[in-house]
Amino acid sequence: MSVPATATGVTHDAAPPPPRTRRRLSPWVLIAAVPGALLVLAILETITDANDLSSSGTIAATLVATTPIMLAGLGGLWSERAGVVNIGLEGMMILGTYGAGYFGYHHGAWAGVAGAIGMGVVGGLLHAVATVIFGVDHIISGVAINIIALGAVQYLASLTFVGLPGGGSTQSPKIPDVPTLTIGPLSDKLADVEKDDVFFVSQLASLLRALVTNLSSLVIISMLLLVVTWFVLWRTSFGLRLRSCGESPAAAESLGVHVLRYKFVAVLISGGLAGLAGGVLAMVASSNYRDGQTGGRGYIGLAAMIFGNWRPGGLLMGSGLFGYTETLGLRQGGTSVHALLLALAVLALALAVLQVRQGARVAAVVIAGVGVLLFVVYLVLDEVPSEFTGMTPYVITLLVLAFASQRLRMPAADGQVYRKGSAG
Amino acid sequence: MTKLLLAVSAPVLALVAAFAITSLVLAAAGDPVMDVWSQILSWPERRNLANIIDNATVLYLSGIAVAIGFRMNLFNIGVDGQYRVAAFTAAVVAGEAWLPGYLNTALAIVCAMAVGAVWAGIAGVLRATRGVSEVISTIMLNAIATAVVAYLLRKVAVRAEGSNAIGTKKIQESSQIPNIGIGDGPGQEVYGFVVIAVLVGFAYWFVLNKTRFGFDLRATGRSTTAAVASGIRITRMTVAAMLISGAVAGLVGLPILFGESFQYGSTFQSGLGFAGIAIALLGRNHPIGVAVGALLFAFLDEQSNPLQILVGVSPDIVAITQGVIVLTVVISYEIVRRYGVRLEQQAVARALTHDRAQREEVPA
Amino acid sequence: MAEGAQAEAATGSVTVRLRGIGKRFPGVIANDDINIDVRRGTIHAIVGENGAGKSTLMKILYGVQPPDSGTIEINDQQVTLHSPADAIKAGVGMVFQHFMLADNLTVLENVVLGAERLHGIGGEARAEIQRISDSYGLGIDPDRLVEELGVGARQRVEILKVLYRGAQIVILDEPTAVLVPQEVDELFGNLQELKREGLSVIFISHKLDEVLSVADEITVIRRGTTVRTVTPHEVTARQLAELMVGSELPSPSTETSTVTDELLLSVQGLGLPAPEGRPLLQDITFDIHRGEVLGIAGVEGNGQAELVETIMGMRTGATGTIRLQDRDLSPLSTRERREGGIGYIPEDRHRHGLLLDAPLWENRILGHQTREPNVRGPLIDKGAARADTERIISEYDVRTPGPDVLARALSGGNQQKLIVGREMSGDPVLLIAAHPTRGVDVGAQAAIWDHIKNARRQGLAVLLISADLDELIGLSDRIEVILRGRLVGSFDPSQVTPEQLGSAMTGAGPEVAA
Amino acid sequence: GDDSDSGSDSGGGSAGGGDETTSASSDIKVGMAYDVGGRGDQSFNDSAAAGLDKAKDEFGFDADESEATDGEAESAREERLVTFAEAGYDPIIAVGFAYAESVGKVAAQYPDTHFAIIDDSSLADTPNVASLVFAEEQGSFLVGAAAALKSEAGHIGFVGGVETPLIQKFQAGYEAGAKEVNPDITIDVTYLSQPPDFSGFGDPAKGKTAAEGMYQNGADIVYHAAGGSGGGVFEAAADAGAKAIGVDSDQYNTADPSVQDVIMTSMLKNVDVAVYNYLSEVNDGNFPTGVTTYDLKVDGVGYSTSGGQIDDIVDKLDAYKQQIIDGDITVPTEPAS
Ligand SMILES: Nc1ncnc2c1ncn2[C@@H]1O[C@H](COP(=O)(O)OP(=O)(O)OP(=O)(O)O)[C@@H](O)[C@H]1O
Ligand SMILES: Nc1ncnc2c1ncn2[C@@H]1O[C@H](COP(=O)(O)OP(=O)(O)OP(=O)(O)O)[C@@H](O)[C@H]1O
Ligand SMILES: [Mg+2]
Ligand SMILES: [Mg+2]
Repeated sequence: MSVPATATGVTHDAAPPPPRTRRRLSPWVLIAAVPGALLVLAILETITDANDLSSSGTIAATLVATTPIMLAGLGGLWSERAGVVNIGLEGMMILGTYGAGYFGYHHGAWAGVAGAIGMGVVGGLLHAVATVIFGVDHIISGVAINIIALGAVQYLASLTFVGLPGGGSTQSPKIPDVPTLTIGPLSDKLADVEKDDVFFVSQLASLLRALVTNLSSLVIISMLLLVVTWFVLWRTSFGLRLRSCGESPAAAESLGVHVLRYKFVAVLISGGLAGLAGGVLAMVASSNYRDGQTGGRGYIGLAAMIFGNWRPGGLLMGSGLFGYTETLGLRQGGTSVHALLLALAVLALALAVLQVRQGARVAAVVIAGVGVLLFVVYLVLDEVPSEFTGMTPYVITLLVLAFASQRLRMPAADGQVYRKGSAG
Repeated sequence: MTKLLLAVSAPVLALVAAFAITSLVLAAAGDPVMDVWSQILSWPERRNLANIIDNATVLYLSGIAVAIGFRMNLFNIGVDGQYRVAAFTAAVVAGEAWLPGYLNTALAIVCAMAVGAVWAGIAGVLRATRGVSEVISTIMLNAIATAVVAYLLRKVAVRAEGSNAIGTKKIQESSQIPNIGIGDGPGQEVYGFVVIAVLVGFAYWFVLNKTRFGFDLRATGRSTTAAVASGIRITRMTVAAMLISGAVAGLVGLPILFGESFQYGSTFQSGLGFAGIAIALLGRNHPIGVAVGALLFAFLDEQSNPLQILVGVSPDIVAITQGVIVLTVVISYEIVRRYGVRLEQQAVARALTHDRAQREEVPA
Repeated sequence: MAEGAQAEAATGSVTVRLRGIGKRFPGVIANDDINIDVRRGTIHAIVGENGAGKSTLMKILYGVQPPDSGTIEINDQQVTLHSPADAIKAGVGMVFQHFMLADNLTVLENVVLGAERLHGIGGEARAEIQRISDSYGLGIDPDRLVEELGVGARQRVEILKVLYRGAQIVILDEPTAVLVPQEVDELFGNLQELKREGLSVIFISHKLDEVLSVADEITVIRRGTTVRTVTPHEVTARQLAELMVGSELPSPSTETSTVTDELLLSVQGLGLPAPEGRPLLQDITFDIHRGEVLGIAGVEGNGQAELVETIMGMRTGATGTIRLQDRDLSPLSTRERREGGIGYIPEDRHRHGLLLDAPLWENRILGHQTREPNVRGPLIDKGAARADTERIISEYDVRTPGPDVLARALSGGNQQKLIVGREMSGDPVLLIAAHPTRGVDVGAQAAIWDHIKNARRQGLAVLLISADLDELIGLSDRIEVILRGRLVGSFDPSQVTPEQLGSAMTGAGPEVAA
Repeated sequence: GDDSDSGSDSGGGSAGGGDETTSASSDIKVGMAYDVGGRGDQSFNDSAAAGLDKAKDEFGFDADESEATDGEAESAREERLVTFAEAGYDPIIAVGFAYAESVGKVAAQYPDTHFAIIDDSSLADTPNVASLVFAEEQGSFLVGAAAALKSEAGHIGFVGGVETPLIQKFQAGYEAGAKEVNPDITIDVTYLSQPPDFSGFGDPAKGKTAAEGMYQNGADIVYHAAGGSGGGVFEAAADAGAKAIGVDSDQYNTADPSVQDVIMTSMLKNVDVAVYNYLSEVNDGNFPTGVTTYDLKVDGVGYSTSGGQIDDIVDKLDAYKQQIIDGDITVPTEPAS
């Protein structure tokens, strides 16, 4: 029987002719997205009784919740751009949380960061050896790494953390904090503006305030890494070669690119980023290693990357959407999510109109139906029950993917095992 | 003959490698290597054997559910959510006892399969009509399943006096599936559901290898484009494959439900879907292979359980072994496969040169 | 011209000297004691049967695979090529048989990849590409995505890649297989240009007349060994073919017409709208009768694939009517259409014709999943399918040890014969054959032509799509030319020349009313 | 792991265990089966371990331990108990209500072995099982009252780890206590996950986000019953300059110094006391059976005063405590809504 054939990502089964235009988000869309989103939130806060949708607390927490997912997705981006599917992100992230806990506790905050990255690289190394050198199916290797990482970390924790103050077999002692950035006077000024409740202006102020108050240096570094990734992959020859390994490794090899070497490096970097994701989770989002802490965020990162069409900007939007809705659910879930229902309903109805204009009647009816349903739910309920607020991010991700027309495109050779000498 | 030898040598090689790596880890950590292995590799007692078979039954169903998707290049990460909604549904239906005796059991099983199928079908339809990757959608649906089941469980739950666990109504005795004794002592019996699992395995093999539908499914998995050209409707196959995968996923929790817990509650075994992925990969989607994988995982789990008590080593070590086995197995299979392909090409080449030699002779 | 070339060749110094090259693959000797001299400023052709070892030799010269024995000298320096990077450094450039382009990257990115040191990856590189494109008349826009380009343009991008690296020795492996005559002429024009600049060109082709017209020297390879090196004026195509295979050069020739009055396939006003831009097909109308072969000529990418896929029911959203034996096909699925008697030889056998990792007998079932002898009711009848595969293997001369071998293990020609055999099974009334002999050697080609002709004699209707104009002219009873999704001309094959067809295909020639 | 060193050498010879200890010695072997997390979880398993350690020191017991893994099969729990029973451990203590089924079955199989189970009283009638349960709602009532007394904003919060009936008991008591002091008080409630997803007990990031939301929404004191996620609640409190209430053990003593000051008090659930009491009875030769409820009356639950932040209201709290003991106040075990 065949080795299990596997695929992740989006296929074009549904629509055979791939769209011919270039599907690149213009930077203007990204730049306009922030004020646009703020405006929507301002409107929502005016007409519903939700008031936590755009508070600086929500935005700050969103940043923290988004960062590990974004970093995991960034790890996925590196490896998949080089043609290696990385379902082992979760495991590498787990290794990262341990690395942060162990090295952070013993040698200080920055050693923790390095430890997280280093442990992630170890996971990446395993994946690279298995997939790039031995040609193992990428999914199998990833699944194995997830199992091994979880077992290894639990085993290591019971060896290394038991008996330390505040440590145990399931958690590390507290890890020292990395520095945070606060611009005090500005923060206070902005707090005043935020409180004034001026339409849109307060929202803008709370956004800015979140950025100048207690912003962790790791969050800043992570966001920089996103930009660096974009630059390296799309603006340097190293990046071009790396991407060519994911698009057409045979072509790359025929031009003298050492395909396996690039794939190997990409998977190592991927592991390092996923490890850092674990590190941020352990050091910024909380302050120690904790068994089971990742809670599937590696998978979410992978989903955010696919959502973002294997591009940094899209990834940021995907992970941001997830982090934001998760944060809302955990804070004043009932009212905030209730308000979101209204936004979703309006969005769905608008989309339905768009579909009608494009002549897709069935889709329009379905989407309009969902929109009306959401609207009815909004009217009937005063608050969303607590059991459901927790699932908001998952539902929204699913809805957005289902409704946003599918124009995703994964690297052409993603997930394929490449052997040296296959050119020609 | 050589083929058989190769096929056997691959997994043996893999196990040896996995054991070696685990031993290294143990030795590095300063744990007693030999004690650990003598516990894990000791012949299990009757009741442990029963536990191994029981757990393997559950893992097997999960592995088959995942394998069905894999056969069509669909990565159903969502077995976890599917079996959860399904087991809950079965527990509620069976607990309500609308029908008498085994009719009630049958109804519950059918409902479980239907619900599992629907839950997976959502991902199938989204993929077929909207092109949403089933990888993402099933991850999301797992989380949604958790929330929905938690909500509904609280609505229908009954709580035994003095207990902190909540669960659905107990299934009456006449609807429980009797266990099969493999000895006389306590605990020496296995789930009656094991028979159903074997049937599922057989059906999986039969449908996939012997029917037109199975051919279509495998063809789609091997090449979507060739499948389309041959007249297979991919969207329909996608939905069908997800429905079937989900229906089998719906069975995953049922051996436990009808053979042991008789209710669905907050302590119901979780994470079975993810174990199923590893087992399907280990068994290379083959009905027998998956069974071997399930037995192996169940064996390791069972034998490592008393490690902490008897040897003083954390049983987490076995998770490392399991993961390593998944890797070493594929690596050794890959090596064997390459070797096999080479053998085959040699045969082709031999036939080719033979032909040519003959052709040369004619004009000459 | 041939004489001039000859004179140059005699004076040109040897830039590539291959001596005693040998290469073995498991069970196959691909190259064995190959000796070739390529001179500066010449075009050196290499010809040989499928599997003779041409591509392998070129991959060795380009550093993709190491030779097992023998030496390579470039400009009198002995070199060891560990990778294409080494070859590029030594001044060798190669255009592969199958394009080596990343579809989702731009032309610029494809060209500069691996050679970023030369001009970076930005504006300077763009200017350089533009310069090369202009000076050789390649007409390439560096910022387009490769997937938007047609075959001819892709070919030129491949050549540009080689030139960009300043190669002195250019290898072209079957560059003309997918080009129309005008494009071939353009290509040859480009090659002459290169030659004048003092470059050496190594050129592989199965089309012997092309080889004779463009090459200065020709080396024939048979079963991995160099048989002889000749100059074009020494030999005829026939003699070359005999050198290659030891048999005569076959050519398709229409015998007495077997066209009947019985209408079989009727296509009326067929259209296929595109999601954006120009429709893929527009107002296509034609009839095919029993015993008739209708040839479709066209530059690749002008709607042939879409036309075939629409008739096969693989595309949705088509307008107009398609009737097969007076039965409306539009509500029918692909499977129902196949059951209705359509045989289908797809253009890309790896993508649409085969399950490469399945045994031959399963490939026999593919596309015939609902029909005898493969199935009984809902069940697969493995025994009968195997037996019928054996029949195809012997009737169609598929070279394989048996029906249980994976399709991947067969060479392209043998894969194609299996597909032809399969599609002829089950008594089709209509055969849709897209490039049935592409990349297939002369022997296998003749066999496939014979099968098509025999079936036609027994009343089969054939829709033949081919880039090989000789094949079209030789087999068809009528030829329609397709351009930008429309049928723009109808020709009688006994009257038309490849050049006339070529100009109609490119829209240059006078249109003939259909 | 090295946590069970004491046990690993005893595995070989149970008889020899007695000679080496000079102080108290005993031929009793205790088997301890923890819930997920095990010894060192800084939470209720740890508390049980503390009780065991104390008894071991004092009475010279031999003891071995084993812990559950996440999402394990019912048979795994059962097998753990059987392994102990087969190896001659008696008594066997099961920590956590998840063991209820298993203890029921195994106790029937080994009628001569004695079992204890914590947090479950469904086996009250089984002759060889002792059920050790706690009135978490009573302890929570007192910290709820403390929160209401200390809150300046009239706005407090509760973060639950996983929404199970057990954790809802904490919530119910807390709300009742707070309302007793101030009927108009606002109480925000958030659970981090829903069963069977038990990640809410181990996700400090979520704990932090939830608590942060409450503080920014105006709450000034947050009580957590969220196991390992509680660390995040303390962090949020420290960042907000507000207060938090710990759970199970006196978390003022175990928390990191950087967040020590925010822990106003902790709700004590003295699992250690229960385990120790049980074992000391065993040492005396009695094997208790039936249900023992550890409530305010026996100081099985309570509140801590380390750090001295609630010294000023101890009187009031003790008054409530007395009222509960006297039965003047009945604390609900399920949340109001
Ligand atoms: N990587 C490989 N592994 C094994 N065998 C190979 C490999 N590449 C080529 N061969 C064998 O070497 C022989 C020569 O192949 P090659 O591709 O050089 O032929 P060719 O002359 O280019 O044929 P064509 O005209 O069809 O392109 C083939 O018969 C094939 O069996
Ligand atoms: N990379 C490879 N690895 C293993 N075997 C190969 C490889 N490439 C080619 N072969 C073998 O070489 C043989 C012929 O391949 P080749 O591609 O040269 O055939 P072909 O007739 O040129 O087909 P096509 O026209 O499709 O290129 C086959 O038996 C195939 O198994
Ligand atoms: Mg070839
Ligand atoms: Mg070739």
